Amino acid sequence: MTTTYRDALRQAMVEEIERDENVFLIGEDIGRYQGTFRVTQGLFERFKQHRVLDTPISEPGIVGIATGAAMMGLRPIVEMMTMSFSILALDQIINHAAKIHYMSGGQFKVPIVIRGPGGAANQLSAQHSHSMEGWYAHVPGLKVVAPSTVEDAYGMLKTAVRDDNPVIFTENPGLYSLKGEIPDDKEFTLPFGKCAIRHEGSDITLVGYSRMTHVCAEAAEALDQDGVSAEVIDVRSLLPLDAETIFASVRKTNRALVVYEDWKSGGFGAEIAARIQESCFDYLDAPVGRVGGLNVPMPYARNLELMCIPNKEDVLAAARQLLA
Amino acid sequence: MTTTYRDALRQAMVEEIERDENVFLIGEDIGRYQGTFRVTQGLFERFKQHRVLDTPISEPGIVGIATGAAMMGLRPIVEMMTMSFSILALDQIINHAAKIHYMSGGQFKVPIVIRGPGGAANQLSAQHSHSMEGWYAHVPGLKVVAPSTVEDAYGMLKTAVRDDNPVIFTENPGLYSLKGEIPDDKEFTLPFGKCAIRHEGSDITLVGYSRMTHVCAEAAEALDQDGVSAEVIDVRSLLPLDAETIFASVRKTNRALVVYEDWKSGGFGAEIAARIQESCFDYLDAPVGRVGGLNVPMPYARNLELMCIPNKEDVLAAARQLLA
Amino acid sequence: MVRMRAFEDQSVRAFRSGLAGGYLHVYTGMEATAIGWLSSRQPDDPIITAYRDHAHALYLGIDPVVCMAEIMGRAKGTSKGKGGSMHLYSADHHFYGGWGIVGGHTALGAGLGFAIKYKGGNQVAHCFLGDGAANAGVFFEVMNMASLWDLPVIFIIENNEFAMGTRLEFHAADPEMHKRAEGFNMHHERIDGMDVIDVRRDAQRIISNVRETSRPALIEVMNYRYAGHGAADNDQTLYRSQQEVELAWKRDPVHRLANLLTEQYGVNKQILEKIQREAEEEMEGVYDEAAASPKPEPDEVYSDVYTDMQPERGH
Amino acid sequence: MVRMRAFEDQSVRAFRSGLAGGYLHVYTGMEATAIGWLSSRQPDDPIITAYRDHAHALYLGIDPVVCMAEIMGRAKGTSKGKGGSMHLYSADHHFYGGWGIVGGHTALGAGLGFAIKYKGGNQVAHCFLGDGAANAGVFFEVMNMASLWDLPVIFIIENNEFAMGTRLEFHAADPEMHKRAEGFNMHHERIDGMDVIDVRRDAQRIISNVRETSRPALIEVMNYRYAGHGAADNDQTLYRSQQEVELAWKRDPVHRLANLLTEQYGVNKQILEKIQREAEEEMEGVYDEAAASPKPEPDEVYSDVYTDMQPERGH
Ligand SMILES: Cc1ncc(C[n+]2csc(CCOP(=O)(O)OP(=O)(O)O)c2C)c(N)n1
Ligand SMILES: Cc1ncc(C[n+]2csc(CCOP(=O)(O)OP(=O)(O)O)c2C)c(N)n1
Ligand SMILES: [Mg+2]
Ligand SMILES: [Mg+2]
Repeated sequence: MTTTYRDALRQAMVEEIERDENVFLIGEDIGRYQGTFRVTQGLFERFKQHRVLDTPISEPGIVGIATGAAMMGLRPIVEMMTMSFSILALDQIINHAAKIHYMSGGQFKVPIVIRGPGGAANQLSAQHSHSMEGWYAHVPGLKVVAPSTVEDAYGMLKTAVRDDNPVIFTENPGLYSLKGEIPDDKEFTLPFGKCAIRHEGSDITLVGYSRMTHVCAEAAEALDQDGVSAEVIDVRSLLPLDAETIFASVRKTNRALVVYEDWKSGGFGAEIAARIQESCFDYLDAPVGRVGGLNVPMPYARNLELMCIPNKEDVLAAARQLLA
Repeated sequence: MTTTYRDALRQAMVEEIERDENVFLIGEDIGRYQGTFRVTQGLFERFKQHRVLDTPISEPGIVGIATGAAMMGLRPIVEMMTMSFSILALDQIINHAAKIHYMSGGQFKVPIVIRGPGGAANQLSAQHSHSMEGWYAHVPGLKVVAPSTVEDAYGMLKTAVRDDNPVIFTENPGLYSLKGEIPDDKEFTLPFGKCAIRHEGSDITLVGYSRMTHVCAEAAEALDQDGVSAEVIDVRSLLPLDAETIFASVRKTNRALVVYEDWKSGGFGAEIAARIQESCFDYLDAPVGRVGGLNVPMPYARNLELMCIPNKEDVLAAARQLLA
Repeated sequence: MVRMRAFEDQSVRAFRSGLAGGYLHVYTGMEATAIGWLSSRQPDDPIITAYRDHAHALYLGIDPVVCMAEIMGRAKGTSKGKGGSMHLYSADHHFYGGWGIVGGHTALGAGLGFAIKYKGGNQVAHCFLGDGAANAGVFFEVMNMASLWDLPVIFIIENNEFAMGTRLEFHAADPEMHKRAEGFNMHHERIDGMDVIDVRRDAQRIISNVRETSRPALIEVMNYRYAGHGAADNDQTLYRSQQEVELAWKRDPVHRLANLLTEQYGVNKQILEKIQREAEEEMEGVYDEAAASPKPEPDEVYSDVYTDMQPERGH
Repeated sequence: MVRMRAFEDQSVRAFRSGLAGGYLHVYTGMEATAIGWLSSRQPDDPIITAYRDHAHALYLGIDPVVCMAEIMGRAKGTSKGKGGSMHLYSADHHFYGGWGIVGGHTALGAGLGFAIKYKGGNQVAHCFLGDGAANAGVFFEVMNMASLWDLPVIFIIENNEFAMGTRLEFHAADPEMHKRAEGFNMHHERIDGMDVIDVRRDAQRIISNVRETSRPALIEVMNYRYAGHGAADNDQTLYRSQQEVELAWKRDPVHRLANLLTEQYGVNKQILEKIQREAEEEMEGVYDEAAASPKPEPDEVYSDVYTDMQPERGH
């Protein structure tokens, strides 16, 4: 079936709500208001307040309540209006939800999904444009995924809901209207910890996730025209990370460029780059390159904002330098 | 003068409080109770509540109040009882304090210092043992320092207080009783963004900061005995980062190992490693190695806890592998 | 009030025409609150509010062209175009912003009060927030500290009955939000916010009390927002009826003041019409001037991150 | 109570002897609160508290050896030695911990109430917190939601008059902390916590009311901690006088109950002495057994991070 990223997310939630009575949605303006990005459109009317709960603006409290409920067996899906607001709930996420299973010696499980738009949209300014996935991927006890395709959005959200651990599920706002196919199978799920190869190639490996996968794919097509064959790897799941697939590609192409929207310095791309050179040192014909967001708070003016977010040209320039 | 890391911090604060009437301390149990790690011992009696303020347990509120006060020209030093509690205040730190200068087009300054013990101490368990400096060093608008010596603690804290930007100042609890010299000069300050070479060598560069600098130094001495000459670089300031000094060392030794206590995956050591291989690729005889904390919530049991924190043996093992 | 409203009309126009982006929230319907309140401040009192900040900025005297330029992301804007609609600031006018994280700025507001007290000044800090913001945990933390430490700060809840698409009764266990100060031994009351004269009278009383005692207060001002939550909120029927909005228009503070002026003070209607017309013309001019002003230079992206250095450059 | 107190004596002994590390907080002086309250719960009611959790764990019936083993970081501990003194848990006993971030667990407590309501159960969630914790922002957020959504949860402030070294009056703008529920349209009251019979009577009344109405409540129980904040708190004169502590000992809940039993119920003093002796002997045995039990295997460090996978291994 052809659908959009947004609708695929919604369908996954509908199916999981219907499958398991413990699954429910909780978040700000997700019910009556239909969600600010309309991901939850129609669900309040369909499932009523019991399963689709509007909350006050209280991110720490919302995540904490969902976590406590999860300890008693419920399976909450928390929508963050934007992932930038999850910063307020970080103590609940990383110092409570992520640690309960360990601190209780395995007695309690926390099957909670925290999802929402992450990354820059369109002039939302400095406080609303964060890419949080790199921070989360640093935290043992969490799983962190960032699907780039409609099928992945669908299959990985279903996996997330069925996972017994806290899952951070980040959706780049630029992807919501993306079109794609999903299978007609309510039991369709996609495992975490598997990269996908989006474009095969032999001269350089471009590693991206979320919307940057598409930027990498565009760059790969432009490189094709230059006669350079680029392989595009979609990381999909940052934690667990399928490093082996990346390594296998780099051992073939001998060059790697990691692309991410988050601030370049200290972003998760640094981890990927560090691991590639650790494991593929003898195969590398050039240093592992990185393209990341500019190291500045996101400016409002559109011309400045566009400078901050990596685009095809930035990737091409970096790739050409590695190939030179 | 010979003193301890703890006393040097205190002396720096005393001198800055006396120098500038806008400098004050604020935090939990820093006054009457003398501070949980006794860094502020005696200061409440000496400077009274006006300059040394005990607060309720309200980290977000404390940091926010200090930030607002800083916008009006005060220079607060906020003590976090442990840096783990700064997680509650992250929204105030990274989404307010760090962005004000930029968002206001340079109209407002935020001369605030947030300091306290960061990293594992002794069986404080999962919720109290965080190394936060890597996260902070990812955030443009913050400066982040992690001094390892008594002199640095003294000189860098004075610099931090005089800086017009928000500074995260992290103190490993294992360092408080460290002894060392400080100059007899109230105007002594140490600039941020300069690495220090703690041990010269020519065969491998060990890069560390905070307490791990000492672990590297121990390892370097053990390597000396093996006839291997290791250079130990103390990063001191993560943001700004003096990458050039690190690069210069690696170009000499041709091998690098980055050591940090934080969880290995996604820690700031990944950024350092990524940068080294980007800039020194042609000089490297082995991949840039990393030694980090185990990727698990900190366990309580002492035998498990000790496994998590990198020690001399871990560094030696990794160094020998790179040298092999 | 008519200038504010005319300004907001132009800011919405900027959004519609694509000259402004992101989130843009207008103050239409709530004018009596900001004007009544701010007209009672002392000129050097620090003021802080959330993202619905155009009215406060204008009233404090910031040049409307500079505000509009900011909203359009231009170099001559209050923040050189880096802040946008939600993040207006002016140190010269003691305007401390302009903030996007709901509730977050209330801590800064308490900090302004803290600095006043620390320095021994006689100002009062005025911190505006929404009804939705009064659910944020940090707000309670700072109410406690403000009271504990006798900070001269007033928290003014602009209760427009909605937090985005969530009606007061669905987000507040007790819709009388001023009662939240009860547990902190802090003065609190609810006042009407649709009549600018009433607001001014109440504000004068409350502010001078806070200034004298250095005891903080929580004031809930009841008003209503006529526009959608933000300029992109295009289906208000999701959370309120057309009827309800029409009924609320009957309480329009601009009309109310106009009626008062014509009926009680015998002001000629034509004068009011002239004021209205002039305001509209002024703000059209403001729009044009801002729209014609230059965008920030590319290298501006790296400036103002720090006071004394630049961040690591490049992708 | 005497078992609890004897257990705490042994846990302090473990700390002093180096068998326990980190932060260790004993409940001595506050026993009437946990016992009076928990004796009134329904057996399947979920319970949650902060780091001062030994007493709650013991009263709920968790084997003292297993608790002590946890405190000593041993494999047979409640959390296999990975949690420690602050993080005792027992799913079997509906004991949801044992938490170290002050105030953070109150959100989880509200979540327990949420789950009860969602599933249509008739339990009540009991969430204990300290007076210091009642200043944490998240606590207010969840009070609001608990009331808004009619969650069957009771927040019990164990007000022992201190948050570490900070006295109540230095941290709370209004020392009657129960009033903090006032703004949330929630039942609140303050009760005495030094007499176990009184606590039990009040708890029964309050709990059955919450169970019937599914309306949350905030109860402030006044007690006193005789010990230092934690086992490492070795200079209590910094924040209270010897005199004050001695005076508080006069209200000792253990003595109070003993007096009641001997004077009103004619219980023989020797019986009480025997109970005391037996408790001490039992807990010495507990200490020895826990101390003799094995430490966790090294590979345990990687287990229980996830339910279904291991993290990336190695340094
Ligand atoms: C912490 C946080 N959560 C959510 C949002 C998204 N958001 C922006 S405005 C708003 C509604 C706020 O309502 P209120 O405080 O009443 O102010 P009003 O818009 O009515 O002026 C929400 C939920 C945000 N900006 N920050
Ligand atoms: C968020 C946070 N801030 C600070 C601390 C350090 N701390 C541990 S216990 C404590 C005092 C808490 O007092 P209270 O809530 O009254 O509980 P009591 O110890 O009296 O039982 C503090 C400040 C912490 N654990 N978490
Ligand atoms: Mg509102
Ligand atoms: Mg207490």
